[in-house]
Amino acid sequence: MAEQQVAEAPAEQQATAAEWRPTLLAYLCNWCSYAGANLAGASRMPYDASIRVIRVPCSGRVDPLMIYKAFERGADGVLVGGCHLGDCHYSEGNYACQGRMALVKALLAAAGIEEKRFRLEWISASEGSIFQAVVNEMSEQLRELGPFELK
Amino acid sequence: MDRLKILKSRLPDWLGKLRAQAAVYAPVERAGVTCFARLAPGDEPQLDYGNTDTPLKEVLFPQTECLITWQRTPEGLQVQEVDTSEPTVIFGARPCDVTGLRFLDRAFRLGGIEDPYWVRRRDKTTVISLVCPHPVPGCFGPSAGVNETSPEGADVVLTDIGSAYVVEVKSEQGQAAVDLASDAFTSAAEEDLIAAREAGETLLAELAEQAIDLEEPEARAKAFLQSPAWEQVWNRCLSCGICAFLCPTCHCFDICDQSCRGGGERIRCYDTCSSKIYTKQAGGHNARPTAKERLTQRVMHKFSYGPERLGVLGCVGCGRCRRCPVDIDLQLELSRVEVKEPV
Amino acid sequence: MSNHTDAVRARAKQLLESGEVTRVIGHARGTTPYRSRPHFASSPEQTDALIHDVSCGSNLAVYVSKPKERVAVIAKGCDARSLATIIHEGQAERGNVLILGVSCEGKLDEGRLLRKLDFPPRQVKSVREEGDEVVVEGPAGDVRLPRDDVIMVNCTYCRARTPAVSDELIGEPVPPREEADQYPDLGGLDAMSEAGRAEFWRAQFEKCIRCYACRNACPSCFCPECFVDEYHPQWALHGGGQFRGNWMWNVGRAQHLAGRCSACGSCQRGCPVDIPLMLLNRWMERATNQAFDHLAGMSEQQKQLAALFRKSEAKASEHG
Amino acid sequence: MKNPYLPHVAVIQDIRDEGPGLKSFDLAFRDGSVWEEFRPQPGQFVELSVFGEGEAPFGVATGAHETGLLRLSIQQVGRLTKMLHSMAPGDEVGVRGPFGNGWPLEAAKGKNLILIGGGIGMPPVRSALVSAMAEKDQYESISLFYGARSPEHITYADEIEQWIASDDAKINVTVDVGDDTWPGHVGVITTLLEDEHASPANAVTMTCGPPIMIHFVIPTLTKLGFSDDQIIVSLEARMKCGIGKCGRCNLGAEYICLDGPVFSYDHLQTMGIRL
Repeated sequence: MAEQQVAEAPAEQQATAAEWRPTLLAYLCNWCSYAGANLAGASRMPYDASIRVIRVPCSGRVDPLMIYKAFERGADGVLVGGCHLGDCHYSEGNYACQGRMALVKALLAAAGIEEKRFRLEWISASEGSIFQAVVNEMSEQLRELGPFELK
Repeated sequence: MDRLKILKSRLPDWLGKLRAQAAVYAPVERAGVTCFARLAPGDEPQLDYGNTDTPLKEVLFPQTECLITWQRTPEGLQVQEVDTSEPTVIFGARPCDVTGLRFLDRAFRLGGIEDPYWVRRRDKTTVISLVCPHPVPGCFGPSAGVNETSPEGADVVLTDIGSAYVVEVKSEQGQAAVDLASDAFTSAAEEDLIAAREAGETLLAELAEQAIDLEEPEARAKAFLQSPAWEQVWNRCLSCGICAFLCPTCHCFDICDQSCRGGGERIRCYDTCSSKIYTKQAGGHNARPTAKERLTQRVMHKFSYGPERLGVLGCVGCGRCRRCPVDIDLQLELSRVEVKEPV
Repeated sequence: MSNHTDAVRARAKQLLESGEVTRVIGHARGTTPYRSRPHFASSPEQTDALIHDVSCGSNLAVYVSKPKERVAVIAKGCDARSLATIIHEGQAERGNVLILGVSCEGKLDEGRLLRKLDFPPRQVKSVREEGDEVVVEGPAGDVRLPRDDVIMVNCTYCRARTPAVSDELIGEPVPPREEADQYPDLGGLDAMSEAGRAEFWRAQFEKCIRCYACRNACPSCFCPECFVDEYHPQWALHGGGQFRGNWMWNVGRAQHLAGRCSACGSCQRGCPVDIPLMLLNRWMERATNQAFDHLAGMSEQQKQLAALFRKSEAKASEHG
Repeated sequence: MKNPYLPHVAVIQDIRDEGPGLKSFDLAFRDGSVWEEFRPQPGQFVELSVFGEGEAPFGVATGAHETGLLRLSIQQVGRLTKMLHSMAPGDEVGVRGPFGNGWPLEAAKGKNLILIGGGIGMPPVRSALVSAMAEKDQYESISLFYGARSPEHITYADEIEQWIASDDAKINVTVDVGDDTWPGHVGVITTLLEDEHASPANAVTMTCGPPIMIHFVIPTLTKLGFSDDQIIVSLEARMKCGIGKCGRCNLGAEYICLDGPVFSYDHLQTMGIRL
């Protein structure tokens, strides 16, 4: 059975064979954390290239299955970014996300997936530096944990 | 062919020689479940088992197998078939499971069109059957036409007589398998043959107590589907896949694509006529909308269509379908029906 | 004592004769003395086959699916919890379901029972409850076994031995098991390291043959199209024998039952390869109970778990 | 060993709109040599692969004499057809087959051949019609009874004009619901059969259409005096393998893909099948 990995990054970003780079999948809510990521990029704040961003209208759009599917498809870590409680463009999306992600954390623990492989962060549109810090910290932790392999 | 004998202590030699030539599948225990698995180096088969929880058919008709792979290339679509067949030895199979292979073999060659994935594997497989010392609770092989002491379709049959097995070779493939370790075999003495026969007789006597009446299956099936008991049976069916996936003679499968960027594979996997979406067409039409039609198909395929088209019953009496969560035992229900004239 | 056969038959006959209900869903004797089977009585005569004893373990709420006329369900605690849950979720009008509650002290786990007997199952003549024991009448007389050794493990920490939601109750109320809240059954998993748990479930999920008995036996699994049958996206690779697909299926199932599972054990009971599914369900029950103070189907007015995520929900303000 | 599951790659040559949600796809094999062993007979079907979506069975619309071309007319109803309808000429699909028994045209020679088609059942009927018209002198007469939902739902509308002009066959078309642009017969197909007095004399009927249509056409034909062996139907079912192995398209002991899709009604009667 052909092992299907999440598509590799374009050749020039490919890490040298020696230094393995994790794949960090991020679901970023369009109004806050995606804008925060944009700000980090625009202000030339370097953050680890292991991140793959999927923009979602709201953190409330993130279905728990999307997180398990990411791990099943070979992601080494998953980050969900949303607006701070009360700032949600749709008023309650992040509350729904928070409730669901509490269950996802519990089930990932039951399945034996290291806690540091999944994070939920509230990052506002102005917090580019926090986005940078979170991504760098998480990709560092993933390097220590090593690749996630469902075999 | 005269009967041979092999001491249990020489079994590892024979297995070692077999493993050098072919992939050997034997019953092993995996997390509390016994199944037929490919012996990895250092794996020892567990031959003191009743019957495997999942059926022998898994070896030749896996739960999921890749049929073709494709890639989108600049020169266009490239499509290839997949062939994972290899010389195989099935070691220690129970007579009912071996008899189940016969039904599958005929189904996969029906109408002169051969299913290559099954045929390639089956033609490269040597079946070494192991007669049961005692019946498993709830099995009724003889009532379903299974020869419990020398099953049809086996290349070699082993009968346990304590410290050794009496060996019956039934085909050239079987003879070839024995010749691989001919020094491990001696010709069976008279008392060995008597011991083997007695073991067979005690087994058949114990099986007789679990026997049920499945004569005239076609008439029985039709009569059962009109009996009051039938109403309760299909009403409680949960439409799950236990009875089909555990059954040595069920061969229904689904085909679907699993694709990723730039290519993919087309797999086939077990399917069951009891599933709610088995005959559901795009646009919503479903020829078998309730469990009544679906379970009718199961009864008729095994006890009417199978015998009519393939000449053999679609049941080998292994008793695995009694794992039904709502206690549906079709064979018992059929045996209780008094058979009127074929209606 | 949870043998209510006579009371159940009498009440069911009355309900059908009075026309109060068009159908009574209960259990009847199965193919062996230690087995029962779901039974549907739509005429008074059909109630004679009804039984209710220690063998009636399967959850009957699975047969309540948008009934158009009033049906009665002979519901032990977990059945009643399931009925409350699926009624909240629009699977039936409350008025269309008469919950005929029966007190219960635990139902047989066939595997555990048979492993305790030293004679073939065929020779079991009868099984009955007496005090805290299950008495099996075998070839050489009665075999007395402590009930907790032969009932389903989930019954030994049941909170609903007396149905929390019911229209009537047959039998004396029975207090819930106190250890239910300490989750003793999860001790094994708790003690494992993360890698240990990953390995434990790898070995278990690898066995899964995708027969979906766990889904089809579960009253809370009533989606018209299950996520596992979908194509866009194909959440789980179809077909057993592919570990990654099995992993997605079993994890996805546990996620969808979080806060909706009534711990009846039908999934684990039905699993043909004995995957300990209740461990996952109970792990998620503990998570939802601690994070949201929520237990599925324990009261009539209870909101669904998802409703508890709303703005007013302060409890989970720190990330769950 | 020949692998009946391995599709041949085919390239979409042309796509024509045939009505709301209905398109005809003309396919040609990328490897021309495939045509040597791929000669679909009228009434047979193929399994079309849209890679990534899966496969589905479709009746072949091309006649026996129209070699080098495979036309399939497909309604968009599900996943695979939706992806197919988004494709353009030059895209590649997979085709395997041909499968099934096909219409008994040989046995119908010398008789009045009556073809009855409805809605999405037209491709196999077209295949029989054009094949018979290519040898029209071998039949006493050829006639088509075709029922569509509405004037804009008429498949092969342009070809129908030519068939009428060529008068190689008697073409009768009806629509369930007419409108002011429609001069012809209005009413379901059974009314067309009655109004045109379809006659059983030395005739054989071949019908293909949705199950509901077949359900009503058969009693109408019986009422018009046709015997059961003069009623030939082509049936459909959910199919996966197309070669009688995956077990799902059976009708009684017979598989629609292997022993069908064309059955005579008296054979179905003996199998106790009610349509």
